[in-house]
Formats: sequence, C-alpha cells, structure tokens
Amino acid sequence: MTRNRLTRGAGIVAPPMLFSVLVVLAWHGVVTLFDIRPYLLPGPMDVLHAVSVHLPTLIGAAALTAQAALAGFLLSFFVGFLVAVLFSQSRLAERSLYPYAIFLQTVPIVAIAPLIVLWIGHGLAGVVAVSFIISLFPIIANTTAGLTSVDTELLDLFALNEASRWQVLIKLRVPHAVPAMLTGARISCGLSVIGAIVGEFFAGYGTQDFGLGYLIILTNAQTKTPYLFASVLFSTGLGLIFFSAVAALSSKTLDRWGGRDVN
Amino acid sequence: MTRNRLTRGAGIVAPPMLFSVLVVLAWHGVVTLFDIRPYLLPGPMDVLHAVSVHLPTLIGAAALTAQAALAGFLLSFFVGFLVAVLFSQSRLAERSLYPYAIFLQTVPIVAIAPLIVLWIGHGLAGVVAVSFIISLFPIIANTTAGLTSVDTELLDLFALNEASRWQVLIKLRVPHAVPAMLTGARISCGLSVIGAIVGEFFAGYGTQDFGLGYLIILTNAQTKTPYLFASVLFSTGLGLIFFSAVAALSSKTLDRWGGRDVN
Amino acid sequence: GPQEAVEDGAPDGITRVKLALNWFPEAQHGGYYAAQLHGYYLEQHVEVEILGGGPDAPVVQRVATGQVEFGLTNADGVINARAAGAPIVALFAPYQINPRCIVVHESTGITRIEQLEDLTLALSQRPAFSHFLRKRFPFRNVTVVPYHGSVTPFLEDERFAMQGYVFSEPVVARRLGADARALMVADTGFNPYASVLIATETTVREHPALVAAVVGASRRGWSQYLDSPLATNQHIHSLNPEMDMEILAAGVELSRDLVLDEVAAAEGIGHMSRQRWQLLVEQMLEAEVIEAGQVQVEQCYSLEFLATPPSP
Amino acid sequence: MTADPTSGAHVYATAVHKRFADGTVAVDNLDVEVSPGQFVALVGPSGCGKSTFLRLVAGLTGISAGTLTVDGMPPHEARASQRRLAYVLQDPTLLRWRRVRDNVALPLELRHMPRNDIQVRVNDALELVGLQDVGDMFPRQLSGGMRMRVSIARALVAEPSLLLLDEPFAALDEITRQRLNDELLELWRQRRFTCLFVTHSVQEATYLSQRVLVMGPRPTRVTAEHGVAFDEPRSATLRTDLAFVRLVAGVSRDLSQAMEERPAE
Amino acid sequence: MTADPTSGAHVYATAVHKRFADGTVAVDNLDVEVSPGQFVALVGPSGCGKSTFLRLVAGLTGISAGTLTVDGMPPHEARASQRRLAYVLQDPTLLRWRRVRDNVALPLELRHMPRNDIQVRVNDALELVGLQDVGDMFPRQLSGGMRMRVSIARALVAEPSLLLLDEPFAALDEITRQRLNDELLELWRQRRFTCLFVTHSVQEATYLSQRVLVMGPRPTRVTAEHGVAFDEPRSATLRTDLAFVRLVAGVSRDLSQAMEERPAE
Ligand SMILES: Nc1ncnc2c1ncn2[C@@H]1O[C@H](COP(=O)(O)OP(=O)(O)OP(=O)(O)O)[C@@H](O)[C@H]1O
Ligand SMILES: Nc1ncnc2c1ncn2[C@@H]1O[C@H](COP(=O)(O)OP(=O)(O)OP(=O)(O)O)[C@@H](O)[C@H]1O
Ligand SMILES: [Mg+2]
Ligand SMILES: [Mg+2]
Repeated sequence: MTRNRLTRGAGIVAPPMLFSVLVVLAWHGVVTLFDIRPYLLPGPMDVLHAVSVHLPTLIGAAALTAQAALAGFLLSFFVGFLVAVLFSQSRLAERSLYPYAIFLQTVPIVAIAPLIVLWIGHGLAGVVAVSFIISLFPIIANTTAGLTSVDTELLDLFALNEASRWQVLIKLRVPHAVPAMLTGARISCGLSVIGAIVGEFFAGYGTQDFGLGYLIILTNAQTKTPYLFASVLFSTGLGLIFFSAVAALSSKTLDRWGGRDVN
Repeated sequence: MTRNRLTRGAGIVAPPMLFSVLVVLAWHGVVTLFDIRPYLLPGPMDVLHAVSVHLPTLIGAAALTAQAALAGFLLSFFVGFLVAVLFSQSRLAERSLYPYAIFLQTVPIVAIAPLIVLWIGHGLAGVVAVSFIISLFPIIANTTAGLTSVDTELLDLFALNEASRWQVLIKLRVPHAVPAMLTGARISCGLSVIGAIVGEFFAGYGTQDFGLGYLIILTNAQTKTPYLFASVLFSTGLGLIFFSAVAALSSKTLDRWGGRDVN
Repeated sequence: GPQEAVEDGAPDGITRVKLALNWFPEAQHGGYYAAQLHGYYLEQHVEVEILGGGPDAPVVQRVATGQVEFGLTNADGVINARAAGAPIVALFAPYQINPRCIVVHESTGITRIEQLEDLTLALSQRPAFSHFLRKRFPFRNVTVVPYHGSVTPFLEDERFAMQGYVFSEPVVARRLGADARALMVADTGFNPYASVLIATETTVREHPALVAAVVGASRRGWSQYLDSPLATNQHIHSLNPEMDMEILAAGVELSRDLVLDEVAAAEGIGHMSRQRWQLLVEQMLEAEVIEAGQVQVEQCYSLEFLATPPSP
Repeated sequence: MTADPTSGAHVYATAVHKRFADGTVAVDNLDVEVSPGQFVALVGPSGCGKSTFLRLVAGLTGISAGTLTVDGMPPHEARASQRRLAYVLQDPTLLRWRRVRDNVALPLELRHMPRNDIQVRVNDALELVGLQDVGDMFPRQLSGGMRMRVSIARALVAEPSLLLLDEPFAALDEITRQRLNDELLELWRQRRFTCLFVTHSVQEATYLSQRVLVMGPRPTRVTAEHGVAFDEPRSATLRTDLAFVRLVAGVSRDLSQAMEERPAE
Repeated sequence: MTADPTSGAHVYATAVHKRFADGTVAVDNLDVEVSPGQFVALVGPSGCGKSTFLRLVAGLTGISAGTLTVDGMPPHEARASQRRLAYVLQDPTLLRWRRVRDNVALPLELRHMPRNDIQVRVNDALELVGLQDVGDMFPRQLSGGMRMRVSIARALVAEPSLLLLDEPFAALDEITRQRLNDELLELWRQRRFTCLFVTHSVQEATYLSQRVLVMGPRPTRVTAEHGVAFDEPRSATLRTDLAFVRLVAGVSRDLSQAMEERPAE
C-alpha cells in the first residue's frame, strides 16, 4: 500500500521532472549554440551559480515576499468571496459595483501608489495592499460565476422548503461554487506573488528588509542578469508552491464534489 | 415590444448610473470636506476638466492602447484555449507544462523586457506580447477546469459510441467548457488592458504615437494628478468596454447552455 | 571625413542608424535632437532615428545585441554593462555634472546630503548612486522607501526627501507650491557622466568613421542646443507633448551649468577623463555594485572620437 | 377558507392556463379541486402537462391565466405560510456533495430543527424506504432506484400538509414499489395530508387514491374522473378484487380515449 | 467465435465479480450467456446490480474478477470493433446545448455519416418514439418522459448489434409504453440484434423477451431463469393469454423469493 503509493508518487513526479531536465538542457543548448550573452539570457549554469552565491539573500527575500503574497492572497480570497456573495444576491449590486472591480483590475499601480502609501503606509501593509488589488478580480469573477450557475432544479428544491436567501446561499450556492472558487484561487495565487513583487517596487519594507521585488529591480538596473533570473526563478517557485497548495486542497475538496469511480 | 425593451434597458442602465452619480458625489464630498489636495486625489471636477482639456490626446492614446489590448486578449484567448486543450488531453502535459504557465504569470515584465524587445521588437508587437503574457493564465486555468469537469455519464455516452479523442473534445468537452471559458475571458479582458499599459511602459510605439501607458508615466512624473486620473479613467473605460462585450457575448451564448424559463 | 561615412553603402550614400534614448524625449536629450533637427547628422551622411525610451527601456541590451547602433545611458550603466560582460563603450558624455539630486524641503534646513536625518527618503534601488550614498553616509534615522516617479508624497510631508533629476522633480515640486531644495549628488563626489552616448566595441572597431560622424554631430548639436534651444524644445515637445515648454526651458537653463563646466570649456563638450572613470569604478566597488576585477577602466570609454573639437 | 395546520391543504384550480416562454401551452382551461386530506392520483400521456401542473400547485412557476389557490392563497404564499409542502420531483435532485443522510435531513435543517431530532427522523425515513444501510454514501454511489428513494425519504421527513409526488416509484421493482405504496397509504392514513400523485400505473393510481383524474394530451385538462371508494385500510388483496380490476380497466379505457382525442406528440 | 456483423452479438459471462472503489460488491459470481440475436430481460430488486451488469457488458467499467466477453473479446474491444453497441442509460443523459434533433443525431455524427442520411434517420427515430414535433427544442423544454424517449431514439438510430436498455420505458404512460414495446419488438424482428433489457415490469419482461433472468439482491447473481417461447410475432392479445399470465406470475414469485433470500437494502 505505502509502497504502491510511493511508486505512484514517483510516477507523477518523474515525468515533469524529466521534462524540466529537457527544458533546462534545451535552454543550455540554445544559449551555448547561439552564443547568447549572459546579460541578455543567462544559461542555466549562470543562473545556478547566481543562486548558489546569493542563496541566503534570495531565501530571505523570498520569505518576505511570500509573507506579503500570502496575506494578499488570503485577503483577496475573503474579500473577493464577500463581494461575489453580494453580486450573487443582487443583480443591482452586481451591475453597480462591477465597474469598480474592473477599475481595481485595470488601474496601473503606479497611478495609485501615492494613495496606497498615504492611506496604508509603506512597508508590509502597502505591499499586501498591492498584492490584494492585483489578485482580487479572478476570485470575484469565478466565485460569482459559481454562485449564480446553480441548477434551477436545486433552486426549486430550496424554494419548496421555503429556504431563506441566507440558507440558499450557505447550503446551496456556496457549496456549489466551491470548484469555481478553487479555479479562481488557482489564478489568484500566482497573481498575489506578482502583486507582492510589484508592491515591493512601490512600497518596500523599510530600510533594511527587502523582498524579491527589490532584488529584481536592483539586478535589472545593474544588468546582473543571472542574479535577476535567479530572483525570477524564486518568484516562480513561490507561485508554484502557492499553486500546488491550492491544487492539493482542490483535489482533496473536490473528491466530494465529483469523485469518480476509480475502476 | 421595442418600447418595452427600451424601458427594460433603461431599468438595467439607470440604477448603476444612479449609483455612479452617488459615488461621484461622495468623492466630491470627501475631497472638498477634507480639503484633499488635487495632486493627491483630484476631485471629480478636476478630472472632468482634465478630460475635457485633453480629450483628443486621451482618445488617441486610448485607441492605440485598445488596439494592443484587443490583440493581446485575442491572442491569449486562442493560445490559452490551445494550451488548455493540451492540458485536458494529457495529465502528463498538464503536470509538465503548468510550471511554465505559472512562470509566465509570475515573471515581472521588467525582468524579461529585454528578451521581449529582442525577440519581438519594440512598438505594437512588443506591447501586444506583454498584454498577451499578462492575460494568458486565466484563460488556461478556466478553460482547463471547464474541459476536465465533464460529467462521467456524458463521457460514458461518448465512449459507448466509440467517439475518438478528438470527437470527445470537439463535441463534448469544448461545448461543455464554454461557460468556464467565458468566465476566463471576463478576467483576461481587463488584464489585457493593464497588460498593454505595462507593455507601453517599456516598449512604446515609436516616435510620434503613444498610448495610455505613456500618459500615465508622464503625468505621474510631473504630478499632473487630475490628468493622471483622467488617463486611468480611460483605461478603466477600456476595461469596461471589453468586459461588456464579453458579457454580452456570454449572455447570448449561455442562453443555449442554461437558459431558464422566464416565468 | 564625411566621405567615409558612406561605407555601409546605402544606395543614396546615407547610413541609417538608430539611437535609443533612456527615457521619453526631454531636455537631457536636447543636443541629440538638435543635431538631428538641424541636419548635423545628415551633413555627415548619417540619418539617425531617435527612439524614445520609458521607465523600463532596456537600452544597454538593445545596443549590445545590435538592435540599435547607439544608445544613451549613464556612466554607471556603462560600468554595470561591462561588469555583466556586455561590450559597451562610452563615446561622448555631455553632462559633466550628473543632474541627480536629493530634493528636500527648505524648511528642514538641510543643505547637504550628509545632513539627511530624521526623515523618509524615497530612493530607487536602480541607480548606483543610491547604493553609494547609503554606504557612504550614516543617514541617522532615515527610512528609505522606494521611489516611483511622483512628487506627491513629498508635497504631503515636510520630513520627506526624494531622489530626482535637478531639472525635473524640484521644478515640478516648486510649481506645485513646495519649498523644494535640490542637493546635488555630484557634490558628494559621486558624479557619473550622464546621457552618455554608447555603442558596442564592434561598432567602434568596424565603423570608426560612422562613430566619429555621430559623435561629432552630436557634439555640435549640444553646443547648438545650449545656445538656442527653442526650436529643438519645440520639436521635443511635439514628440512628447506632456513635456511642456516651461520645463524644457528650465531644463536647458540648468543643463548649461552641468554640461559646460570648466573642463568642457577647455576640452569641448562631452569630454571624458580617465581619472573620473577610474574614480567611478572605485566608488562602485565601494558601494558593492560591482566586484573587483570585473571591469577594466580603459575599456569603458573611448576618447578617440573626442580628439578633434567640433567645427563651429 | 382558513387553514388547519393539522389537516391537509385545499387545492383549487379553475380555468388554469400555462404558457411557457417559448410559446408551448402545457395546460389549458384546467379545473381541479382537491379537498383537504384527499389523495388524488393523476394519470395522463407522457408530455401532457402533469409535472407542469404539480409545479404550478407548488408555486415553482406561475400560471398564465385562471385561478389557482392552495388554502385560498396563491401557491407561493401558501408555501410560505406555516402549512408545509413536500414535493418529490420527477428526478431525484440530490445535492451531490452531501451524503444520503444529509440529503434527507435538508428540509429539517432548513427549518432549524435540533440535530438530535433530525437524526431520529432521518433514520426513520431511511428505514421506511429501505436505505438504512447507505446513509453515509454519496448519491453517486447509489443506483437509480436508490436515489429516487432518497428523494422520497426527504419528502416524507418534512411531514407536509400537501404532498406532491411525480412518478415517485417508477424506478422501483414491483415488490419494493408495493411496499412503498402501502407505507405511503399508512402514512396518509395517520396524517391525512393532501396528496397529489402522478403515476403512469393506472393500477397504482387506483390502489392509492380516492379519486383518479385522467388528463388529456397537451395542452392538458382533466378529461375523465373516477371516484375510488374501497374500504380502508386497503391491502394487497384489493388488487385481485373484481371491482378493483374493473375500475382499473375503466380508467385505462378513459386514458386511451383521452390519448386518441388529439394525438400526443 | 467470429462475429457476423449482420447478426447480434454474443455475450458470455462466468464468475463475474464487481467491487467498487468504496468496497461495495455489486456483482458476485454471476454467470450469463446470451446467444447472438437473443432478447433477454433482466428483473431484480432496486439496487441489486442490474445497471452495473449492463455497464460491465458495455465495457464502461471493468470487472474485478471472472470472465466477461462480447463476441469473444473483452467488452471494450468488442465495442471498438465494427460491431455496434447502443445503450439506453437509466437517465436520459442528453447534451443540454444540443436540440433534440442533434442529440439523436449524435451517434451518427460520431460515425461521420453524411448529413442528409443522418437527417432521414433522425426523423424516422423521432417518429418512432412520437417526438417528431419537438425536434427543434432543447432538452430542458421537454417533460421527463419525452427526454427518455429522446434517449431511446438516439440508441435506435445507431442500428446496433448489441442493444442494452436500462428501464427505458419506466417514465412513460402505459399506452405509449405498449406502443414502444411493439416498435422495439418489430425492430428486433427485422434486425435481430442481441438485446439486454432491464425492467421492473415483469409483464413487460415476459412480453418482450425470449428469456427472463431474475437477479437476486446485492451482490447480485442470477437466481432464476424462465424461457419465454410464445409464437412470433407477438401482439397485444398475448397479454391476456393464460400461459402468459401464468408465466408472469411464475417470474413474479421467483422475484419475491429472490428478494427474501437476503433482504435488499
Ligand atoms: N420549460 C419549458 N419550456 C417549454 N416547454 C416546456 C417546459 N417544460 C415543459 N414543457 C412542455 O410542456 C409539456 C408538458 O410537460 P410536463 O413535464 O408537464 O409533462 P408530463 O405530463 O409531466 O410528462 P411526463 O409524463 O413525460 O413527465 C411538454 O410538451 C413539454 O415539452
Ligand atoms: N460508483 C459506485 N460506487 C459505489 N457503489 C456503487 C456505485 N455504483 C453503484 N454502486 C452500488 O452498487 C449496487 C448496484 O447498483 P446498480 O446501479 O447496479 O443497481 P440496479 O440494479 O441498477 O438498481 P436500480 O434498479 O435501482 O437501478 C448498489 O448498491 C449501489 O449502491
Ligand atoms: Mg412529468
Ligand atoms: Mg439501475
């Protein structure tokens, strides 16, 4: 049983690993073959070297960014959920408020950075705010879609039992929306990482601390491209970790929603 | 009939309009009451004034940005669809390639700007590329979810008829995924606008032409905040237009998918 | 001479090259636009297409990969590029004095960068000077926050200071009613040449006549621009309509002092010296922006094309 | 008419007309009155409008013309009053993320009944339909007939004063069906709710009800009616009673006639 | 055994065992052989494993132990060979975004039949089930019985050599049901496909089939078998034939016995 699970685990992990190895080899090949300069596109060895040299710095920065991104993601998940609930309860609210949600989605952070800093301040809070703004919309859109796409038959069932609006929401719409919410979370968790990085461009953490956003700006300005790519790799790593966590949660939860006969 | 439709149209449009008026009044009130400086948060009259003064410039810039955003959106829709199809066909491909999709989602554009410019060039193409990268992921995530959440009973039906993989895809998975794809499109259309603006930050269009991204950077640098907000307003306007177009398309299409008895 | 510039053999005898700016067109690019506008490049049988930049424009990479023949960056950018292995060479340096400054409120009474304390300082992590300053000065009780291009926070807070270009942020801030004072970074001794014309080693080696033509014409352009900038400013304004004539005019005023210092008066506009490159490399080493052995000072620049002063 | 919550609801329909958004007229000029506590069976050709009629009575969809009241109120108001409605829809309509037990508990949960009471009642209802062993399974683990029985159990826990059943036993084997027939009759005898029962089995209709209404093809109306006045309590022996067999034959004849009037689609 | 594509398929099962992922054993030690062209009816208590058996024969799920072949091949291979399979699932299983007509056309479309041929066949099939007028509607606009008839039409257009029907007529009124019984028999007489027919109506099972298999409660196996050897073609008068009535009574008795063996859930 455990053995079996282990081998199955290997079967799941091995092919993507293999594929990654191929990608890295191809990357190395291209960089070597076309003699691409490291300041433009560093080869995998260059990036690896940068990682090894700057590992403590990268880890520290990634930890700080992860913290902000996680907070931003959780905030966007909860707020987005509440907004979606509001939208699902009132077409009027939906029609009236959607434009403002789109405003948040389409506003360049640089334009509202002074306001964010003024109202929320520099440091972690500001970074979290940016991460939140950037990762909010997918939660709203997907959760709203999930909450409003309930089968009419099930709505009838609840109407027959004179369920209150609240009961329809809690016992029907929300459970029905769970898969859609998880899809929204999959999108938002990556956005929360890039949001935290962008937030660091504008808000920072203070004099001594810094996250991946700082490293990215710095290494980019100084044309330290291998180091830049190492930082980007860490940001993608964060995205992957977040994504995997959401995916693991999904597959656990969704068993209940659409589990299949494994035969 | 037509009359009726008109009044109904008014019934749909009026309340959000009214709400907008309230929001604008509240905004005006706050700015006046707390005597907020226009360079920090301009009042609605300031923004309106900026719009009226710079209208031709704003329209020209918005048109250019719209063009890039539309191209980026369409590209991400098609590419995202194809990637999702690939993911739905092979868990292996999904597991192997998802990390790269997340890479695209979490990479700060500033880090890969030189590569984009090198491979795709400055001008419209570069801007479109950034818009594409930023708006791709939601299409992939939602379409994949849609393609893979087909009822087992329907899959059985197709298996019974010895449908090929391709037929299952074209005649079952894709139609079933349409609502999810449209939700993805709702998210991506706004992202494509912000993507185009970010793209304009470093790729530009050439000597004479400029989009909203240029206006935003320049007005921000000179702290012409009312004008900056006017530009942001236009960017949100673009987002709204895109969103409304997708929403209109949705409600037309979705009639077929889950139309309801209107009684 | 001009004849040699035809070497690339375009049918009409004109060589077409591109020049990538590091920002949207503004006063710090004035000399190059003047050369273009007044036909100085064309006189040398070179047609220069000037490409505007933006906040994240990758100028060094574009030059290094040959997408454009020429570009503009600051001297520290050249050193960064060389440290990364990009064969970039500085050819011509109009700004002898770097226009970088720190903007403070006059009410703080601060008159020198060393005195910065008890305030919030918006400093981009991009340019080398910010690292140099932070290494060099104690900055007691100074909170360093990112800088993102707007003077709004400065206007809001008396104890707020920020980086800037002497002809941009202080001007904007004053126009909005603030008592802005610009403290020149160059006064601290960290003074990289600015708006430096760059090309690759290959271009310099294989097309010396072209390079000479462009440098010569640019030099003439700068001289012309500082003398009578109006036409050029109008041209810049037409390309970058959000850059108004007033700011451009102020920019020229301030630029005169930064471009035409004693050295330039003696040696001609755009002159560079080994000592200053050497000093800059040492300062960047001190700021830990580069590492020892990464950069050979001599390779950073070429004085070859500055030898002959421009014809009037 | 005032409602007595301990007895069944009163259903009254005159000249009821139902037209769907696409123009289909499902019910036309239908007149039906069901006294409180009556058990009425409806039979009629497939697609004639039986389910539509039940949906109208339940207030799930509105009538297009005519009058339809439950206890003197429009159906949705009656539903909202303290009078309880239960409806076994034609499809099981279970919540796929809830276990069988929790699906059955739903109406009681929605009524904020204490957990312990719910548990007792749910167990009773599951036992009634013969599903006491699968309470912890999910709907997808059940057979078609079992799912339908879950839906029946869910309706019965609600202790309604008006019970609507739309072909509840069609997916069951004859023996289970018989047993559930008797259980239903027994419940009805105890509680005297009003019951509208749609079935395609004329025999079942006759066995269970006090009146059998024969409905014509779409747009449907009542084309014949039979009173069923056998002794109570009824039991399986009734099925071989000659009077019963004759009545069944009579209803069947009316049904075929109704179908010939206008060809059903 | 080589397959003759013009005649029915051969189904052979010995010691078949089916255990679901959750541990439920639905089928245990089942032995069935169906000769090519035979019409076999299956009756058994709700939840015993009839649908599961059909799914095994269709190759939709795999057996856990034993042997099960169709034309000598594992079911999924048989399905993939040129032999055609059609299966009326217990639920209608329609594509909600396709009109009725296009739902029925699906199997032919999947086979790349020319459009014009499809149209003719679809019209015929819709007429057979009495739905010629609703071809342009969407499934949600149909009644439960109509949806099931669409599903039947979809199976019949496919001209299968093995036809599996899972309670296809349960949602239909008796007259429509009778008519479809006769249409099905007529089709079978013409084409001689092999047919496995699950029903809860013992009468229907006896009327239609050549053999009636009585299945026991879960885990199911065949507990009794009756040959049905009436003259062909059969017609409605058979239903009042004494021999027929006796046979029905015999099957019913076996069914009750089977249910008592172990209590069904
Ligand atoms: N939402 C709808 N829109 C349009 N037509 C509908 C709708 N629902 C039902 N109909 C039509 O109304 C008629 C009656 O449907 P109904 O479901 O009431 O039939 P029924 O008597 O219950 O049939 P069955 O015995 O097959 O369940 C049918 O012809 C059907 O096509
Ligand atoms: N996917 C599944 N997972 C677990 N158990 C299942 C699954 N599908 C069916 N079963 C169980 O297998 C048994 C047989 O189910 P099946 O659907 O074959 O019954 P059936 O004879 O068709 O009943 P009915 O007449 O009610 O349709 C049931 O007890 C059911 O709970
Ligand atoms: Mg019905
Ligand atoms: Mg079954």
